[in-house]
Amino acid sequence: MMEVTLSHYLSVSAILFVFGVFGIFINRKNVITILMSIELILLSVNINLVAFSAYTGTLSGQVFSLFILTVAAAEAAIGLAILVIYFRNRGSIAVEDLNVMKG
Amino acid sequence: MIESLFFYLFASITCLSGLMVISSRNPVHSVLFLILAFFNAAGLFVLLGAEFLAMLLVVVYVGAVAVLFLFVVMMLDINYAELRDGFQRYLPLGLGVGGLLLIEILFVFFNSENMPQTAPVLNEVSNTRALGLVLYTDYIYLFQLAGLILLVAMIGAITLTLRKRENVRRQSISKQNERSREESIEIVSVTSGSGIRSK
Amino acid sequence: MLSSWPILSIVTFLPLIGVLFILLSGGDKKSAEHNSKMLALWVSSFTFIISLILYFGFDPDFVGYQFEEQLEWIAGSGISYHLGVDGISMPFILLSTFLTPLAILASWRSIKQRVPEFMIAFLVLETMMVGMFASLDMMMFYLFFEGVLIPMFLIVGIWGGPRRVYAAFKFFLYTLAGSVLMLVGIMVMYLQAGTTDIPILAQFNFPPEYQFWLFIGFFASFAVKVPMWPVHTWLPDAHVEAPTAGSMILAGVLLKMGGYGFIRFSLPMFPDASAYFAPFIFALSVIAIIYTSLVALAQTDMKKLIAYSSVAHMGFVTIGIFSLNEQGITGAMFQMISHGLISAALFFCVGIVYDRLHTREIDAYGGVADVMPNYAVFFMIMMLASVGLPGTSGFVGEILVLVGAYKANSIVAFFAATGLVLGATYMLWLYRRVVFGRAEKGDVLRMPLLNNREISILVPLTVLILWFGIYPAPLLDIINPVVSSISETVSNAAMLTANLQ
Amino acid sequence: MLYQAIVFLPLIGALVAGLLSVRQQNLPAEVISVVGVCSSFLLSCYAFYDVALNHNSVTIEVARWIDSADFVANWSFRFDTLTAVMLIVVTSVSSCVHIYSIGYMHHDKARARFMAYLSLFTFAMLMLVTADNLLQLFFGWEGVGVASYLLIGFWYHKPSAHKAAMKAFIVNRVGDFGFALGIFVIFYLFGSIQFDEIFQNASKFADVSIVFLGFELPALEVAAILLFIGAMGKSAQLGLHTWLPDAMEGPTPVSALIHAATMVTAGVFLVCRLSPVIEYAPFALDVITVVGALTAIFAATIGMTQFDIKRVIAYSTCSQLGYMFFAAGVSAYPAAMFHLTTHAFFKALLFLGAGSVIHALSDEQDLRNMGGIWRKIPLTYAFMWIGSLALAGFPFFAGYFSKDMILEAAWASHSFTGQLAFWLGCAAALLTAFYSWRLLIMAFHGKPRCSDEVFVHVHESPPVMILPLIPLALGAIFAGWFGYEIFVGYDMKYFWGDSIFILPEHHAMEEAHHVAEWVKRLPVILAASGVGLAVLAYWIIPSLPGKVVSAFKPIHTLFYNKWFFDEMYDILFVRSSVRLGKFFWINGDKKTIDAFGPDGVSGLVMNGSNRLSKIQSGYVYHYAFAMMIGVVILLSWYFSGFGR
Amino acid sequence: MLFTQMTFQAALPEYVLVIVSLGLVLMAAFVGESSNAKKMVRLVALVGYAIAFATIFILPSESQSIYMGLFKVDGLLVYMKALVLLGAFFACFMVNDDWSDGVEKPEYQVLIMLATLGMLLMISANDLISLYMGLELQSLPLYVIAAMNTKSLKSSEAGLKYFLLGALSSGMLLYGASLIYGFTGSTQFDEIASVISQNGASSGVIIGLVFLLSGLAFKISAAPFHMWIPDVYEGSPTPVTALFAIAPKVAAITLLLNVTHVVFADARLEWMQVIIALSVASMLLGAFGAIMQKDLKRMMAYSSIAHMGYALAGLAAGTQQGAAGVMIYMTTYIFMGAGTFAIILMMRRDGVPVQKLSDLSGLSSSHPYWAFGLMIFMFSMAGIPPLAGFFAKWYVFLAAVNAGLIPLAVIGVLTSVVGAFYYLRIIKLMYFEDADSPLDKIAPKENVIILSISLLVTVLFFFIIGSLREWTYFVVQSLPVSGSL
Repeated sequence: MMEVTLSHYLSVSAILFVFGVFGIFINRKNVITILMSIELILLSVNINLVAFSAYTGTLSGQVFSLFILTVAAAEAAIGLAILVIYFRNRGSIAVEDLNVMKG
Repeated sequence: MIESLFFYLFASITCLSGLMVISSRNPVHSVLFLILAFFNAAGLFVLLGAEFLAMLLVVVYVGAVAVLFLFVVMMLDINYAELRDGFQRYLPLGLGVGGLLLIEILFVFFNSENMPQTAPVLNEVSNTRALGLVLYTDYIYLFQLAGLILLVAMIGAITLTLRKRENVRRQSISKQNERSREESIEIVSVTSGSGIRSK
Repeated sequence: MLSSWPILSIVTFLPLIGVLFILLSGGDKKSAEHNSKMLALWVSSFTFIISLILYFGFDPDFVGYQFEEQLEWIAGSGISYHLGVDGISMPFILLSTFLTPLAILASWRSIKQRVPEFMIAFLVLETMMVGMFASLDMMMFYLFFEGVLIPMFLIVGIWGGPRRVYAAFKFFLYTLAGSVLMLVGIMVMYLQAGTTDIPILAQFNFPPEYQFWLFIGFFASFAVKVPMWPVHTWLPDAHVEAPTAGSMILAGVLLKMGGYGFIRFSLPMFPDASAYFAPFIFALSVIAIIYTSLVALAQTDMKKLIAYSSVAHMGFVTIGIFSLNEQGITGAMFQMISHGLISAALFFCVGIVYDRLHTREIDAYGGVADVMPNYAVFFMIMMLASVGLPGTSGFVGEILVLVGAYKANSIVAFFAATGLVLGATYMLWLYRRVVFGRAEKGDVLRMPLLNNREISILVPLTVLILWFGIYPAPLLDIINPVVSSISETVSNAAMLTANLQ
Repeated sequence: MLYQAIVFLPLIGALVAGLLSVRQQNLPAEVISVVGVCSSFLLSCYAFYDVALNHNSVTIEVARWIDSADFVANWSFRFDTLTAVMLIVVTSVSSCVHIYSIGYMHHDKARARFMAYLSLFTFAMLMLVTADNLLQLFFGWEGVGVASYLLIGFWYHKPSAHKAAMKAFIVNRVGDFGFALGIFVIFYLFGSIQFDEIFQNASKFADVSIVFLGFELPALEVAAILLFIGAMGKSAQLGLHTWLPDAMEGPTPVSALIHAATMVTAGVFLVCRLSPVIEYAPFALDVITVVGALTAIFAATIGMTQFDIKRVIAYSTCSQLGYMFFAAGVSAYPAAMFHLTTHAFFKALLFLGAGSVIHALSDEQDLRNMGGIWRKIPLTYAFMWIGSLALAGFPFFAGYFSKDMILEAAWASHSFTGQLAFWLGCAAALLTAFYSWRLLIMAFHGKPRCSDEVFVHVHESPPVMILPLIPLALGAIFAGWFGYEIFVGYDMKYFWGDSIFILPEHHAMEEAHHVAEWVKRLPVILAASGVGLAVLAYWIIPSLPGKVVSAFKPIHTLFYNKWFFDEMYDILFVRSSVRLGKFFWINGDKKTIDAFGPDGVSGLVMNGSNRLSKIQSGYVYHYAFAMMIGVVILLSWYFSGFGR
Repeated sequence: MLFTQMTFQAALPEYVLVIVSLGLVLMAAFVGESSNAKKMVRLVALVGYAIAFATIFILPSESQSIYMGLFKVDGLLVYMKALVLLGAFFACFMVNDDWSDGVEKPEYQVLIMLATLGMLLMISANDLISLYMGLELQSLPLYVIAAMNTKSLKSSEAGLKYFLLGALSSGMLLYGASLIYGFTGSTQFDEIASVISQNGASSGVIIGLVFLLSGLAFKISAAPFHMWIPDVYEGSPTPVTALFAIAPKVAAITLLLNVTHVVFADARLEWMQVIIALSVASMLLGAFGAIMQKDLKRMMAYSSIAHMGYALAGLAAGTQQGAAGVMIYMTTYIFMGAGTFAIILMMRRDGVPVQKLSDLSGLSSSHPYWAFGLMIFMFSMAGIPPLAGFFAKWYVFLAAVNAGLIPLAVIGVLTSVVGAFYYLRIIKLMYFEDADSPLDKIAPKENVIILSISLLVTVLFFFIIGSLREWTYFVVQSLPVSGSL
C-alpha cells in the first residue's frame, strides 16, 4: 500500500474542486445544485488548507478553514435567500430560465 | 497502514459522493450525497489531526447548511428535470476542460520540488485548544469580522425574503411609538339623546 | 512693456472668455441667439487684433522661440505649460485667429438652430487651434491637437448635412485612430528624453532605430490629418456634411495641423527617419495629387470637388516638406497658409450659393454670373488662386514646393507638376458649369446678389490672397530663418543616410 | 519711373475699368483704359528710342517677390532691345484694338468689363516681355493666359465660348507644365533664375548632363525642350494648337490682339529671349525647327478648308507662328522677331478687318453666308486686301521681307532640318496665298449668300473702328521696309546687342543674305500661283472646289476636321481622365479604400461585437465555463512553459 | 497589546463605519419605514461616510501593520480608501427615497455601509485570511442589494447570477490562497513575500497565484471573468449599479495591486503575464462588447470592463510608475462614473425610470446641462484630451511603455478608438437627434450636485493632475517593486 502523503490529500481536494467546477457549468437542472457545487469547492479548499496546515505544522490553515466554514454558512444563507426571491418572481429555478438578460 | 486504508476509504467516498452531488437528478439526493461527502471529509480531517474542524464540519455543515439546503429544496418543490439539449454537446468540451484542469493541478502536486513533505505534526496541545489559543488573540480581528459577515447574512436574508402581505395584521412598533394623543383618541361631546354617529 | 504680457496665453484663452460671456448672457431665444453671434464675432475679432501683436512684435531674424511663456504644470515630470512661437507656428496662429471671425460671420444666417451652442463650439475650437500651434510642450500639443476633435465633431454632427452622423463619426474615429499612435510615440519620446519640452526634444538625438518607429507613429497621426492618400477618405465626407463655417475652418486650419506636425516634429526630431521615409511619402503624395485630382474631376457635388482638391493641394505640402530642402519646406509652409485662405474662401463661395439654392449639385447651377456678377468675380479669383495662378498666393507655395521637389527628385517634381494641369482642369470645369452659361433655371434666377456681410468676408480673403501672391516677403521673411535651420539639420541627416545606402 | 509706367498704366486702366464695370459705367471705363494703353504706347516709343536705338539697356528692380535661400525672384523690369521691340508691338496693337473695341463692342452692355480685361491682358503681356527672370516671365505668361481665358469666355452665355476659354487655359497649362519644369531644371543647373546669371553661365553647362526622369540627358537640351514645350502651348504649335481656332469664340478684337498679334507670339519671344541657352542645345534647336515647320504646313492645310472667317485667319496665325519658330530653330532669331513684328501688324489688320466684316454682316462669321459686299464696305475691303497681300508675302509688303528672310535663313542653315523647314515653308506659302484669296473672294465677291435682311443692313464700320485700322495698315505695308535693315540687316548685331545671342558657328542669318536667287524668288512665285489658284477655283470656276473635294474626299475630310486632333484628344485625355476619375472614385475611394478601410473596419468591429453579444448568452453555466476556460488557459500557459 | 492607540488610529475609518452601521441597524429596526425615517437613516449614513472620510486625514501616512500583521495601512492604501469612501458617499448621496427603485428600505443603507467597510478592509488586508474576509464582507451585501428590488425579476436574476458566479470566483480565489499558503507556509503577506524573495515562486505558488488572480479578476470584472457584469449592471436597481460602478472596483484593484506589487513583488515576471492577458482581453472585450448594446447601464458595464483593462495595463507594467498610474486612473474613474450615473439615475419618463440608450435622444434640447455633462464624461472616458480620462490613460500607458510593453500600449490606444465609437454614439443620440418624448424635467438637487462636482473635476483635471501625480508618485515609492519614476 502506498504511503499517504500530502499529495494524496491534495489530489482528493483537486478532484473535488474539479467536480465542483464541473458541477457549475455542466448543470442544467436547477440552481440549488450549483449552490451545492459551490459547497463542494469550498470543501475542497478546506481539505487543502487542513492538509497543508498539518504538513507545514502551522495553524493558520486551520484558522483559515474555520473562517471559511463560517463565511460559507453566511454565503449559503444569502444564496438561498436570493434563490427564494428569484423563485417567487420566476416560478422556477431551472438554470436555463435564468437568462432574461443577455447580449 | 490502517491510516492509509482509512484515507482511501474516506477519500474515495468523498470523491464519489461529490460526483453524485453533481450528477443525480433528484436534488434531494444531491443534498444527501453532499452530506455524505461532508462526513467523509470530516474523516479526512481527523486523519490529518484536525479534530475540531472535523467536528465543526459535521455540526455546522451537516447540521445547518445541508439541512438548510434540504429545507429550500423541499420548500421550492422542484421537479427533477431531464437533462436537456445542449448538455450532450457541451459535455465533451466540459470534460476536456475539467480534465485538463485536473491533470495540470495534479501534475504540479506530484512534481513540485518544494512540497512540504513532513508528516503531520501532532502538537502537544490538543487541536481544539491550539485553535482556541489563537482564535481570540491573534485572530480576534478576523473573529469580529466573521461576526459582521454573519450580521450581513442575517440582514440580507431577512431583507430579501421578508414579505409584507397586505392582509396580514402586524405590529408596527414605530407607528405605535409615533402615535400622539391627538390622533389616538377623539373626544366627542355627546348631546344626550342623539347618540353617536359613526363616521 | 507688451513683452511682459502673456500674449500667447491671452490669444489662446480669450475665446474661452467669450464662451463664458455667451453662457452668462441670457435672454429669450431670439436675443440669446443674437447676443451669442455678436459676442462670438467681437471676441474672435478682438482675439485677432491681439494676435496681431504677435506679428508686429515678432523678430524675424531671431531663430528660436519668441513670446515664450513657461509655467510649472505637472511638477517634476518635465511636462510644463510652455507656449511660444517661431516662424513656423506664428503664421498659423494668425491664420486661425483670422479665419475664425470670418467663419463666424459666414454662419451668421446659415446657422438657424442652437446658435449659442454653435458659437461656443466655434470659440472653443479657436482656443484649441491656437493653443495647438502655440504649444511648446508635446503634452500640451497633444491636448489641443486632440481637443480640436470635440468641437469639430459637434459642428459637423449637429449642424451638418443629411449624412452628418456618418461623416462626423468617420472624421472623429479616423483622426483619433491616427493620433493615438502618435500618443504612444510621445510616450516613448518622453521616456527617452525625460521631458516633453519641444525645444529640448528637438535637440535630443534619438537613436535611428527609435526614430524609425517614432516616425511611423507620428506619421500615422499627421498623415490622417493632412490627409494623405490613402487615408484621405474622411475629408470629402466631413466637408460635404459640415456647415460652411465648419468646412472653412476644417480646410483652412485643421488640415494644416498635419503639415505643421511634420515640420515641427518629424523633421527636426527624426531627421534620419524623415530622410529614410521621404521616397515613400513622395510616392503617396504624387498618387494623392494625380489620383485625387482625377477623382475631383468626376465629382458632381461642389463641396466634394473642392474637398478632393484640398487633398491634392496638401499633396504638394507633403512633397515640399519631405523634399527636405529650404525651398520645399518654405513652399510647403507657404502653401499651407495660402491654401488655408483659398480653401476657406472656396468653401465659403460654395456656402453662398448653397444658402440660396440649398443644393450643392453642380448641375443645379449654371449662369450664376448673370444673377450674381460680384459673386462670379470673387469665385473667379479664388478659383484662379486655387489653380496656382502667379500673382496669387497659391502660386508662390506651389512653385517653391516644386522647385524643392525637383532638387530632391526630378521624377516627383514631374508628376507633381501634372497637378498644375489637372488642378486647372477640375477647377475650371467647376467654374464653368456653375458660373458660366445662361441662367435658365428658375431657382438660379431668383438668387440675390452678394450682400455686404458676404462681401466683407470675401474681401479680406481676396486681399490677402493677392497680397501674398504679389508681395509674399512679409511671410517669407518670417518663415525663412526657421526653415533654413530645420532643413540644415535634416539635410545633414539625409546626406548621412544617402551615404550609408 | 517712365519705364515702370509703361507696364503699370494698363494695369491701372484695368483696375479702374474693372471697378467701373461694377456700375456699368462704360464710357469712363473706355476712356481710362484707352488713355492708359495709349500713353503706355507713347512711352514705349520713347523706350524703343532710348533702349533699342541708343542702347541704354536697363534693369529696374521694383520690389521683392519670392525668395527662399538661393531661389530668388524679384519684381524687376529688364529693358533691352528685344523687350523694346516687343513693347512697341504690344502697345501699338493693343492701343489700336482698344480703340477699335469701343466701336466693335458698342452694343455690349458689359464693355467696361471688356476694356478692363483688355487692359489686364496688356499689362500681363508687358510683364511678360519686360521680365528679368524666368519666374516673372512665367507670371506674365500665365497672366496673359488668364486674360485670354477671360476674353475668350467674355460672352459667357455661349456654351461654345466658355468651353473654348476653358480649353485655351488648360491646353496652355499643359505647355506651362513644361515651362515650369524647364524653370526647375534651369534653377537646378544654374542656381538662379535671373536671366543675367543664366546667360553668363550658359556656356559652362553645355556639356553637363543631368538625370531627368531616370535618364541621363544633356542638361541644356532638357531645359530648352521643356521651355519650348511651354512656348508650343502659348504659340499654338502642332500638338498644342487645338485651343487657338476655338479661341475665335471670343470677340474679334480679342482675336486680333491676343490670338494674332501678341500673346501667341510670346512663345517666339521666349525662344529668342533664351537664345543664349538654346544656342547650346543643338538638338533642341532641331526640334524647334521641325515642330515649327510642321506647324506651318499643317495649319495651312486646315486653313484651306475652313469656312469660319476667323478660323481661317486663326489657322493662318498658327501657320505663321510655325515660320517664326523654325526661323528661331535655325538660329535666325532676328528673322523670327522681324516676322513677329510684321505679322503683328498685318494679322491684327486682318482680324480687325474680319471683325469689320462680321460687324457689317450682323455677326455672321461663316464664309458661305457672305459674298458680294465689297462695294458696300470698301474701306474694309481695302484693308483686307492689304492684310492679305502682306500675309501672302507679296513683294514690298511687310510679310514679304520677313517671310522671305525666314525661308532664306532656313535654306542657308545647311542642315537637314533647315532644308525641311524651307520646303515645307515654301509649300505653306503657296497654301497661305491660296486660302487668303479664297477668303477674300468668298467674303467680298460673288453673289451675296446672306439673307436679304442682313444684306440691307450691311454698312461700313464707324470711324472709331476704321481709324485704328489705318496705323495697322500702314504697318502692314511699311514695317518691312523700315524694319529690314534694323532687324535683319547687316547691322543687326549692333541693334540687338546682348539681347539675342547666336553662336558664331550658327551663321544662317549672315548667309541668308547670300542665298541663290531662286531661293529668294520661289516663295513669291508660289504665293502668286496660290492666288491664281484661288481666283481660278473660287471666282472663275466656282464649281471646281466641290469637284476637288469629292475627288480627294479622304484628304479633305482630314483637313476639314483639323486632322482629327480634337477628337483624338477628346478620347485620349478628356474622356479617359474623366472615366479614370470616376473609376478611382468609385472603385478606388469607395470600393477599396473605404470598403476595406474605415467602413470595412467598422463592419468588422460590428461583426465582432455581434459575435460577442452571442457569447454573452445569459446562461450562468456559459459564464462559469468562460471563467474556467480563462483559468485553464492561464494555467496551461504556465504549464506549457511559455510563462517562464 | 492588541488594542493600542496606534491600532485604533490606524483603523479609524473602519471603526467609524462599524459603529455607524451598527447604529443604523438599530435605527432601521426602530424608526420604521416612514419617509422621514428613511431620510434620517440616509442622513446618518452620509454623516458616517463623511466622518470616515475626514478621519482619513488623520491616518498615519507611513506604513503600519496592526492586528498581528493582519491589517496594514500606508499612503497608497489610505489614498485608495479615501477614493472608496468618496465613491460610497456619492452613491449614497445620489439615492434619496423618491428616486430609488426597490432600494428604499433602510437596510439598504446598512448593507452598503457594511460593504464599504468590507472594501476598506480588503484594501488593508495583509493576510490571505483577512483578504478573504474583507472580500466576503464586501461581496455578500452587494449580492443582496443587487437583488434588493424583490419585485423585479431582473433584479433577482442579477442578484442570483452575481451570487453564483461570485461564489465560484471566491472558491477559485480560496483554492489559490490555499495553495499559496501551502507552498509558502504562511498566510501572512510579509512572510509570503519574504519566502518568495528567498526561494522564488515554485510552480505550486504560481498555480495558486493564477487562481488567486482569477478570483480577483472577477471582482474587477476583467475579461474573461467579466461575464456577470453586464447582466448585473442591467438588472440591479440603478442606485445599486451606480454603487457597483464607483466603489467596489477601486477596492478590488487596490487589492490586486497589493497582492501583485507587494506580496508577489519578486514574482513580477510571472504575474505580469497574467495581468497582460487580462488587460488585453478586457480592453478588447470592453470595446467590442459595448458597441451593440441598447441598454445604457449595460453599455456602462462594458465600458467599465474596458476601463479595468486600461487600469490593468498600468498594473501590468509591474512598476511603481504603473501603480501610480492605476491610482490616477481610479481617481478619474470614480468621478466619471459618479457623474454618468448621476445622470442615469435622473432619467425618468413620466416618473418611470428609463435606461435605454434611445431614451437619450434629443437630450441636448430638453436637458442641455445633463447632455453637456454626459458628453463630457463620454469624451473623457474615450480618452479625449484635455479631459480627465486622457490623463488617466496617459499615465497607465506611459508606465506600460516604460516597462517595455509597447504592444500592449498600442492595443490599448487602438481599442480606445473602438471604444470612442460607442461613447460617440451616446453623444450622437443626445446632440444629433431629436427627442420623441422628452424625459422628465425634475432633477433632484443631490444628483445635480454630484454631476457638477464630477464635471468640474473631469474638465479641470489638468489643474489637479500635477499635484495628484506628485502625491501618487510619492506614495508608491514604498512599493517593493522596481521601476524608476
